[in-house]
Amino acid sequence: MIDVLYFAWVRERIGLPREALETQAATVADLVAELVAREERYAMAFADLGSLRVALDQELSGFDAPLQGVREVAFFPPMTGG
Amino acid sequence: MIDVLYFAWVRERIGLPREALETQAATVADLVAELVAREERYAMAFADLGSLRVALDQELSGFDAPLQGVREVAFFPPMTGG
Amino acid sequence: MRLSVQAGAFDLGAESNAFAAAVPGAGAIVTFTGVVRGNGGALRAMEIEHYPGMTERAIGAMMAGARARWGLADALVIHRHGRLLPGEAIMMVAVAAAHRADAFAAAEFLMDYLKSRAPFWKREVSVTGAGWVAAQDADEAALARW
Amino acid sequence: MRLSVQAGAFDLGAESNAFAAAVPGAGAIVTFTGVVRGNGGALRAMEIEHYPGMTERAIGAMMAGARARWGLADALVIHRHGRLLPGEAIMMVAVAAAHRADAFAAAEFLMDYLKSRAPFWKREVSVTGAGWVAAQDADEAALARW
Repeated sequence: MIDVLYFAWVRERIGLPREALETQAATVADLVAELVAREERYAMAFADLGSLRVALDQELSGFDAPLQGVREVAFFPPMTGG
Repeated sequence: MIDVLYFAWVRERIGLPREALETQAATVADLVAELVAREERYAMAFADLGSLRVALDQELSGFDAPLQGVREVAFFPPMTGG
Repeated sequence: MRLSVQAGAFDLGAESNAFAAAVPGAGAIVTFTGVVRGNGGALRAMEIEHYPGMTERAIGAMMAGARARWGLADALVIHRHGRLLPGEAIMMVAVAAAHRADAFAAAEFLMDYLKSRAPFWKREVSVTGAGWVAAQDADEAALARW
Repeated sequence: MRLSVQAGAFDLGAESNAFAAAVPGAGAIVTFTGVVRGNGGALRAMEIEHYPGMTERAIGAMMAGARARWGLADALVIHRHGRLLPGEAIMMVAVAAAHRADAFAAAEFLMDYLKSRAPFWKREVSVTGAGWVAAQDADEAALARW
């Protein structure tokens, strides 16, 4: 099981802030492909990966990163702090 | 009559913070030459013009500036504010 | 070093005084405060979402980096989340160093990183609607100087 | 804009809060505070001499220049003179602008000019004697960037 978190407009498009998933995905990109295949709302959220960021266990990462050993994946738009 | 002011170690070397002078000096440099000729303590204070700054009527100026119309001349070392 | 990610307001003056009192040997203290701009009455509120856990981790790493790089005597970051009104302070940074150049550089570094690498997302609620604030290319580009 | 050249102490926190309250529409507020460093107990006091009249004129010109150049919403300079003890605040600058880059630039500009173009002279009284603080080449060089 892996926890998947969504923030900002990614959360709004998918319609929930987090979910626990069973997945065999080897990489972040594989996980995104699984989600996109599930439902239209995921396809909408992940339509443009260039406008998304991903964090693995709370560290910024890339879409080609492996998921082995990862417990928490988060998807969100570029940050606007400060 | 012109008011001449001294600050920091210039004031200490000359031994007074200000004095009113009668002078025919045409430029700041001429005034410095008059002062240096007066007494040793002035010669000590003005020994190195490169380490001095001059303000005319409270505006930073140069040693070649004319004194015509000036009411207040101030001599001091480089400033250390902030 | 102290980091607080909080929903409630903070007192810039009280925080500044407490910060300064704790570093009497530092010669230079710089603070930055970010305030919600009202845009001439058009903005009703700013809503700030964040990623609890990652926020503290990311900002803590930035602060440790700044402290080591500029030899800071101390650093403070306070960042709010939730719904804020125009004129309210969103966040503040304070840094203390021996000399002013280091204090200014460290404060600007922290601000640049907070803007683009701390997991906050701002949503503006205006008289005409609401929308997520888009990240600025200039903010991303500002990181290159560090 | 407010300028105060004064012998007495000031309250960084109270000044920061009053400054921020007066510019609710500005998004970015930067403050700088300079503090007397004790140099590990070696310094007993810092004595600051100034040129009344020229001080206000010179700093006023700097503030007007900064306001015009960076579109500041407001600016504040407080600078003390007389005898100060280690840990006491010597001076502070506060600036408010719409965006952080302008606020940081204006604050650094004011500090660079205050260091080298405002008629103050510092004298350090230490356990081994007293002497005038020499101007630093680096401070003069810092003006070139503006």
